[in-house]
Amino acid sequence: MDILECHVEELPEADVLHVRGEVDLGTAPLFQDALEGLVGNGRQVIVDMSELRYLDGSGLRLLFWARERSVAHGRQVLLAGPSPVLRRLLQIVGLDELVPIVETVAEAIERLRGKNGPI
Amino acid sequence: MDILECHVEELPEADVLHVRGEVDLGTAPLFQDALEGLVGNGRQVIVDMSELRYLDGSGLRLLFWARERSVAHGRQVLLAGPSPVLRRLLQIVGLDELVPIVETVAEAIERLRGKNGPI
Amino acid sequence: MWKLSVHLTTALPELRAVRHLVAFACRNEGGTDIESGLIEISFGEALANARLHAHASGTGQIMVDIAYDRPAMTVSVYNDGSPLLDRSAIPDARPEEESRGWGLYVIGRAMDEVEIQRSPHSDRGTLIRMTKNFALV
Amino acid sequence: MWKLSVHLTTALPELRAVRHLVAFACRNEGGTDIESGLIEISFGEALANARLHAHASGTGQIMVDIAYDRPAMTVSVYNDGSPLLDRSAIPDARPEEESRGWGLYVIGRAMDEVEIQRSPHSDRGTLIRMTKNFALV
Ligand SMILES: Nc1ncnc2c1ncn2[C@@H]1O[C@H](COP(=O)(O)OP(=O)(O)O)[C@@H](O)[C@H]1O
Ligand SMILES: Nc1ncnc2c1ncn2[C@@H]1O[C@H](COP(=O)(O)OP(=O)(O)O)[C@@H](O)[C@H]1O
Repeated sequence: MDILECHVEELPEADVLHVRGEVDLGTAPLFQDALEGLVGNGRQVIVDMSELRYLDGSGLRLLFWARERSVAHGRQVLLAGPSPVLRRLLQIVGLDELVPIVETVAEAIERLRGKNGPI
Repeated sequence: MDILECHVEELPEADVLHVRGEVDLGTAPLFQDALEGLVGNGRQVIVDMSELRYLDGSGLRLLFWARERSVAHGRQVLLAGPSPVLRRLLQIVGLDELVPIVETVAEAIERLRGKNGPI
Repeated sequence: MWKLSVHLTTALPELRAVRHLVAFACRNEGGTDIESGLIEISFGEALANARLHAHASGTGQIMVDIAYDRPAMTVSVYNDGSPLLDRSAIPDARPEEESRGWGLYVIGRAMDEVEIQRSPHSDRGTLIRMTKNFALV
Repeated sequence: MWKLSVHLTTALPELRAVRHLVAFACRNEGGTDIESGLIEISFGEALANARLHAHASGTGQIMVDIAYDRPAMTVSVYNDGSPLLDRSAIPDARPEEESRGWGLYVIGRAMDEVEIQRSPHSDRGTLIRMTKNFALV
């Protein structure tokens, strides 16, 4: 029952960062470590927010940062499954205009497949 | 959305007092009025506690009082559907040894029918 | 481990609000419905007593501490006013139907530890502190 | 209508506990998940700021008021320490990614009313008071 749990799943299409719990002042460093390990390694990144109940300003900044860094490497960050309140928060700060927000990890993968074109 | 709602249903076998919400210092008088209207009128009384989330000492005293008064009139008070915590509270004060506690109003009625014998 | 001190008046909506918060804090820290409910009921009895005595003393102010130190949830209720009580006020056996002492009897049976002392905040107040340990299975 | 005053330190577990209590109080009074969540986030930002400044001032103490007057939930956060802020510190537009002001920007967008003033409890403290009206459909 940690405040925040992060774990990475490597799928063929993307690395998926599953975050569970709360990103706040105390746990933002953990979230940062997890993101830093992923962005810039050449793969697409999906952040699975479906079990994230809280995200504060420090966490939002990290999402902005991850998106910038990924774009700089020609990759994307996609956000999957934020709760209604986190979705509203993403809108408030305008992150919804910069990164794709989808319902599920599966949908995020569909998006990436579509973008890469059929094989 | 009142703190406590009481309403009485007259069934052939008993009067059922449905209590919903919380019996505390502020609402105990309402609970008392409802009980006073029922006990001593010659009918059996079932208190439907299935939607009662809180009952404090003042409410417990009223249940003891209602039981005494009913017994004095040769009638019973039955308690139906208390939550696990209220059931534990009834045990703590020993009310479970004085009044029947059952799961549902239907079960309380079965009990009363059994007691009155088959027709 | 955390501790919050809450100041409130004896108004019923404030007593209810803090009682609900305590019940939520219990469940939020992993207490079962029964554990959380028994703490809420015990806390409610202590608040009712504090209300009576704080009110009689004319201040109408109550102070509550809510502290969690895994697995122990401790709630304390302070109020001004006499008479002072001590631990011996907690009945060992169920009081007679019409007599006093029911609130403290329930508290004594429902909580794991109960302490009653002169309030540290005033020379004529009362403090009751109650602890319950969650099973956290 | 009720109001609770909560005293706490800047320790993270205490900030989390009071933040969770506020979120619960919102839902308990009929706020939607979105309303309650936005209040929790705004309150969390104010706590984070208060922590920083209370800590810098050396006291490490924060005071919070939680008040409900249907349909308005108001939370206030007080801390000691300079610099003082006022209402003009709330940005109208989203700040640049690396610049300050994000917390207050979110608060300004998520809450219905925001007030910032010199703390009534100290001559060098800050008070931020934020209100959100529940739709209560
Ligand atoms: N906070 C308090 N300050 C002073 N006296 C108290 C306080 N709490 C309880 N008492 C006294 O202790 C006795 C027993 O309390 P309690 O068990 O709650 O009684 P009851 O449930 O019958 O009201 C009562 O006489 C009450 O006045
Ligand atoms: N309680 C406070 N006391 C003093 N200064 C504050 C307080 N809250 C915020 N500030 C100052 O106001 C500015 C903007 O705050 P905020 O929007 O929360 O910034 P950020 O999210 O970038 O940390 C910051 O410079 C911060 O130091």
